[in-house]
Amino acid sequence: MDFISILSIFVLACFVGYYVVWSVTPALHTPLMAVTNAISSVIIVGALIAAAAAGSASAKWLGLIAVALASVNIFGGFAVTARMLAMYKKKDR
Amino acid sequence: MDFISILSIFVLACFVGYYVVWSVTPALHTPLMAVTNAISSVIIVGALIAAAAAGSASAKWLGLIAVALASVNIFGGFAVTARMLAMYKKKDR
Amino acid sequence: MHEVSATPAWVLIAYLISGVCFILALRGLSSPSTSQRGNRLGMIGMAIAVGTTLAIHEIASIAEIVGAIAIGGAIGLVTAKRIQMTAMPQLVAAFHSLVGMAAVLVGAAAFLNPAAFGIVDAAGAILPVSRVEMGLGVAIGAITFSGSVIAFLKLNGNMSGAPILLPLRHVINLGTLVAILGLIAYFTQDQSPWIFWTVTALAFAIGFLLIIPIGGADMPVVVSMLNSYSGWAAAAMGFTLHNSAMIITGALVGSSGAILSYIMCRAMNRSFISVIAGGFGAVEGPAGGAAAIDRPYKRGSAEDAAFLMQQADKVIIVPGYGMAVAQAQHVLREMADLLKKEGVEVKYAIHPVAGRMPGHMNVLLAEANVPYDEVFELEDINSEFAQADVAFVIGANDVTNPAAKTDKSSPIYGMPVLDVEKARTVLFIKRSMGGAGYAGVDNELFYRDNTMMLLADAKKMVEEIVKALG
Amino acid sequence: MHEVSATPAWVLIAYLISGVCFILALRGLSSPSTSQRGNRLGMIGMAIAVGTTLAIHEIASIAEIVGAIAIGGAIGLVTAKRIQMTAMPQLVAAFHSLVGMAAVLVGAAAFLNPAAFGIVDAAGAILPVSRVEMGLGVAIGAITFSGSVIAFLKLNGNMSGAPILLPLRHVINLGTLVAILGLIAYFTQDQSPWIFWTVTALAFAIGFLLIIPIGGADMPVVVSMLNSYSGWAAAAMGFTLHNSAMIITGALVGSSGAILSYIMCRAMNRSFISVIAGGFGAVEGPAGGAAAIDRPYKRGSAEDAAFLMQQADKVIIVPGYGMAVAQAQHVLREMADLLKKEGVEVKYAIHPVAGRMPGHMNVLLAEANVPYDEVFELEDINSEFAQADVAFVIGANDVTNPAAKTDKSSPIYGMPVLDVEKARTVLFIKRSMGGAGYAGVDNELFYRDNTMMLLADAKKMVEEIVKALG
Ligand SMILES: NC(=O)c1ccc[n+]([C@@H]2O[C@H](COP(=O)([O-])OP(=O)(O)OC[C@H]3O[C@@H](n4cnc5c(N)ncnc54)[C@H](OP(=O)(O)O)[C@@H]3O)[C@@H](O)[C@H]2O)c1
Ligand SMILES: NC(=O)c1ccc[n+]([C@@H]2O[C@H](COP(=O)([O-])OP(=O)(O)OC[C@H]3O[C@@H](n4cnc5c(N)ncnc54)[C@H](OP(=O)(O)O)[C@@H]3O)[C@@H](O)[C@H]2O)c1
Repeated sequence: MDFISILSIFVLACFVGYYVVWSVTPALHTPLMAVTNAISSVIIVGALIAAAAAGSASAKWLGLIAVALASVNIFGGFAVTARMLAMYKKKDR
Repeated sequence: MDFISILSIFVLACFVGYYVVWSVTPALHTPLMAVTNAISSVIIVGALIAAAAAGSASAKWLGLIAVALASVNIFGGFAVTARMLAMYKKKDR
Repeated sequence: MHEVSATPAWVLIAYLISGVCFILALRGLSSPSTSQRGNRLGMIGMAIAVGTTLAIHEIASIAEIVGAIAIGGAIGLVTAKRIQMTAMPQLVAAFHSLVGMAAVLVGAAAFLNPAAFGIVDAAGAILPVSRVEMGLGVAIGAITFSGSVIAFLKLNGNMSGAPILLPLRHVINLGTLVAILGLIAYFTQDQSPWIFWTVTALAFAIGFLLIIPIGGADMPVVVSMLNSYSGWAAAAMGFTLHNSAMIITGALVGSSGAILSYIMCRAMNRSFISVIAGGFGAVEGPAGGAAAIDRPYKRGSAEDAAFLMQQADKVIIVPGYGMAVAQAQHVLREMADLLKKEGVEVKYAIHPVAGRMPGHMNVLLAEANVPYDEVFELEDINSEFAQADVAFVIGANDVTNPAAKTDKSSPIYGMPVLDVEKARTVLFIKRSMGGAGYAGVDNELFYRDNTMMLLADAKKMVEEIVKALG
Repeated sequence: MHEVSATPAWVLIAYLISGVCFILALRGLSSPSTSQRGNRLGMIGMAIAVGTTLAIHEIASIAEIVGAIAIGGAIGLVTAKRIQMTAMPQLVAAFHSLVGMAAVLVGAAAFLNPAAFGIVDAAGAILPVSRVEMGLGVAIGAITFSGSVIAFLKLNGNMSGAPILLPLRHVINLGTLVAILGLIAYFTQDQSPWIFWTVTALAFAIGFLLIIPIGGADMPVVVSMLNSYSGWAAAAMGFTLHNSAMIITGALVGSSGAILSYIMCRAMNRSFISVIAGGFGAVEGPAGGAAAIDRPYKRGSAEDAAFLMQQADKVIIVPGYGMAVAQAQHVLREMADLLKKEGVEVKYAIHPVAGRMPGHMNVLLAEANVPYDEVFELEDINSEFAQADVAFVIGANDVTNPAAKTDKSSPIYGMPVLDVEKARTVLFIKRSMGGAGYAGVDNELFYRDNTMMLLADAKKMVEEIVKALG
C-alpha cells in the first residue's frame, strides 16, 4: 500500500469514527471508554514485530514487555467491557 | 493504487455513505435525490478520458455524447438542488 | 501497462479531495441551514474531478469537449430553472436515465478504445477483471436507463400508471438476467464484440421488462432503487479506473438510494421484494370496509371550514398527494397566514411518505415560503393532535387512515399514521367520496362524527376558505 | 527495502477485516441490545490482527511471546474481574497508561531494530518520514503514559485532587513542547540515539507537567483527551507499518476520545482550553450566593421521605456523584422496587455529566440491575418533572442547580440542568449543608420551600428509607 492509499483510508476512517462514535448511546459511554482502550492496544502488532525479530536483543525485550503491557489492556479491556455490558438489562418482570 | 487499497477505500466509503445518508434530515430527502443524481455523474471522468483520447473515432464520439449527457445532469442536478435549498427558510417574521 | 497506476500523487490526492467534497455535500443536508454550503462543496468537488482529469490526459479534442459540456450544461441549467417543483419526481427519473445512458456510452467507449483507459495487457487484450467490471457497468447502466425512462413516462402521465402484467413475466425476466450474467462470464474468455453488444441489448430490454409491471405509485421506490444501482455502477467504474472520487461517490449514491428505498418501504409497511415483484394497485376497489359509498357523512362548505378554524386555538395542517396535484401549497400558506393573524397557532404535520417521493411535501411547502420550523415530522407532532382543535387534511388520505392501527386485514396495516382523529374536528379536502388514496383502501375517518368533508379540488377549496376568512 | 509493501494480499485483507470488526464493535454500542455482539466482534478483530502478524513474521522467540501474552492477559483478566464498578474511572486511566508505555516501548524497539519494521533505506539508515512518525509516536505515547499515571493517582485518591500550580508553568510547558518538536525535526537530519532518548524523556516530563495543574474532577476530560492522543499515536504507527487495522483503530479511538471530551465540556459549559489550562477548583468557597450557611432550610428524616414517596404517584430519582461515592446504587434499587410494589411510578433521570465520567451513573444503575428502559437522558425526561410528585436527588448537586439557568455570574451558567424544582417536593440527600459539588457553587434549591434536605451518607439514608418503607 502506498502512502496515498493509506492517507485515503485514514481520511475515510476519520469520517467513520466521527459518525460511529456519535451514534453511541450516552448510557454506554463508560463501556465505550473501556473498549476503545482495548482496541487501541492493536499496537500490539508493532510490539509483536519487535518481539519476533532476531537482530537486537534489547529491541526484542522491549517488544516483549510491550506485548505484555498491551495484553493486559486487551484482555482486561474486553473483559471489563463484557462485564459491564452484561449488566445492562431490559425490564423483563 | 493497488486493488486492496481500492477495496479498503470502498469498504470504508460504504460505512461513510451509510452514516451520512441516515443523518440527512427527512425534510431534505427530495434535494438529496437531486444532488446524488448530480454527483453520480462523476462518471464524466470516464467520458472525458474516452473523449480526449486519440485512437478510436467511434469511442471518441461515444465519449463526447456521454460528456454532454453527464453535463446535463451535473449542471441540472446541482442547479435544481440549489434552487430547492434556497426555498427552505427559517421563520424570520 | 496498467498506466493509471503511474498517476502522480497530486492527482490521487485531488480525486480524494473531490470524494471528500461529495461526502461533505451530503453531510450538509443534515440541516437546511448548512445545506447550501454543502451543495457548493459538491460543485467544487465535481470541478476538481473534471479539472484533474482534463489536466492529466493529452487532449486531442478540447473544442469538442468544451462544446459537449456547454451544450449539456445549458440544457441542464435551463431545465433546472424552468421545472415546476411538483414535477420533481419526473425530473429525477429523467436525470437518472441520463446517468444510465452515460454509463453505457462510457462502457462502450472503453470497449472500443481500451488502451485509453489503461485496461489492456501486453498483448493488447482487455484485462479479464476489467471485462467483468465493464460488463457489469454497462448492464447496470442500461437497466438504469430503460427503467428510468419507463418511470419517467409513468410519473409524467405519458403512460398509464397501471401495472402492465405480461404472462410468464417472472420466467422471462429470470431467463434474461441469467443470460446476461452468463454472457458476462463468457466475455472473460472471449472478447468478441457480439457478446458485449448482446449484453447491452439484453440489459436495455430487461430494464423495460422489470419496471413495466410496477404501478405508477410505486415508481418513487423504483427511482431510488435505480439511483442506488447507478451508484454501484459508478463504483464499478471507479474500480476499473482506480479512481477514489468515483468509488466514494458510488458508495454514497449507492447507500443513498438503498436507504431511501428502505425508508419508503418501511413507511408504507411493504417489503422491498413485493414492490419489485410489481402488480401493486392492479386489483382495484376498496380492500377494507366494503360498501363505503352508502354510509352517511357530514359535508361542509368553505365557510364552515373558515368559521371552525377562526374559532380554533390550534390548527394542524396535514398535506398529502392531493395538495401536490392541485398545486395548492401557495394558497395554503396564505390561509395559514390569515389564521395566524387571528391568533391561531398553525403547524404542519408531514408523514414520511406523504405525496409521491420522500420529502415531497417539505419541498412544496418550502416553495410556498412556509418556514421550515413550522413543519414537523410524524414522531415530533403526533402527540399534539390531541390538543388541536382542527386537523386540516388537504389531499392526504392513506397517511391518516386509522385502519393501519386497527385492521389487521388492511393492506396498510402496521404503517405508522398521523393520529388526526384525535383532534376535536377533522376537515378533509378531497374531490369525491369515491376516490381512494394510493393504496386503494377506504378510509373510515370520512364517516366519523367529528369529521367534515370538504369535497372539491384542493386549490379551489382553499381559495374559497381564504375568501371566507378575509 | 520497504519490505512491508511486498506483503501478500490476504494479509492486507485480514488487517482490513480486523479494522472493520473494530468499527462494528463501536457501532454495537449504539444500543445495549447489540452491544455484547459488538464487543465479541472487537475480540475477533483483535485475534485476527494478532494472528495475522504472527503468521507472516519469522518468529525467533515464540515461547517468550506466548509467555508475555499469558502474563499480561492473566493480569488483565483478574483485574477486570475484581474491579469495583465505582472504580471504573481509575481503571480506564490505568489501562491508558499501559497503552502509552507500550507505544513508547514499540517506538524504542523500532529505533533499535529498524530493519525488522522495514523502515530502513538501502544504507541501513532509518527513513526520514519514519523518523518523524516514530518521534511523534514516542512523544505522544510518553505523554499519554505519564499523564495517565497522574490522572490515575488523582482519581484513586493516592494524590490530592487539588490542582498543583507551579509558577511559570505555561512558560515551562511551552518551552518543553517546542524543544520536543525541534528535536524531532532535527532527528530527521541526525539519527543519534541521544536525540531519540531526549525526546522520550522530555515527553515523559511534560506529561506530568501538563496534568498536575488540572483538578481531580477535571480528570475525566483529561483521560478522554489522552485516549484520543493514544488513538492518533496508533494511527501514526499504522502509517509507519502501512497497516490499515491500526489506521482505522487510530481514527476510531482518536474520534472517540475527542468527542467524549467535547461532550463533557459542552455539558459542563466549559471550554476545552480552560480545562487543559488547569487550575479549576483551586479557588475554594461558594462562588454564587454567599453567606449560604445561615439561610433557613427544611430538614427531614428517612421516615418523612418514606411517607412522602409512598403517597406519590410518580417519583423521579436523580443520582449523582454522591451515589457513586457512597455505593448506594443497590439499596436505591431496593427502594425503587418497594415503591413500585406500592403502585408508585419510578423513573431515573441521568444528566450527561452526573458523576465523574460519561455514562458513570448508567453503568452503576445497570450494575444494580435497574432495567435500562427505566433510565432516561436529560432531554427525554426533563419535561416530566412538572408532573412528578417527588424528585429524589441522591448525591447530585451541580446538575440540578437552577443558577445555571438564571445566574449569569455563576461559573456553571449555561450548562443544561435537570428541572427538579418543578416537582411538587424535592428530596436532597447529601452529607452536610456545607459540602458543595464539583463546581464549588452553592445550590439555591436547598433553601426552597418545596425542598427537604436529608443529611446523611447516601447509602445509610436510603437503607433507613427502605426500613421505613418495609
Ligand atoms: N412519498 C413517498 O415517497 C411515497 C412513495 C411511494 C408510495 N407512496 C404512497 O403514497 C401514499 C401517500 O399518501 P397521501 O395521503 O399523501 O396520498 P393518498 O393516500 O394517495 O391520497 C391522496 C388523496 O388526495 C385526493 N386528491 C387527489 N387529487 C386531488 C385534488 N386535485 N384536490 C383535492 N384532493 C385531491 C385523493 O382523493 P380524490 O381522488 O377523491 O380527490 C386522495 O384521497 C401513501 O399510500 C404512500 O404509501 C408514497
Ligand atoms: N460525568 C462526567 O463526565 C464529568 C466529568 C467532569 C466533570 N464533571 C462534573 O461533575 C459534576 C457532577 O455533578 P453531580 O451532580 O453528579 O455531583 P456534584 O455536583 O459533584 O455533587 C455531588 C454531591 O454529592 C454529595 N455527596 C458526596 N458524597 C456523598 C455521600 N457519600 N453521601 C451522600 N452525598 C454525598 C456532595 O455533598 P456533600 O459533600 O455535602 O455530601 C455533593 O453535593 C458536574 O459539575 C460535572 O460538570 C462530570
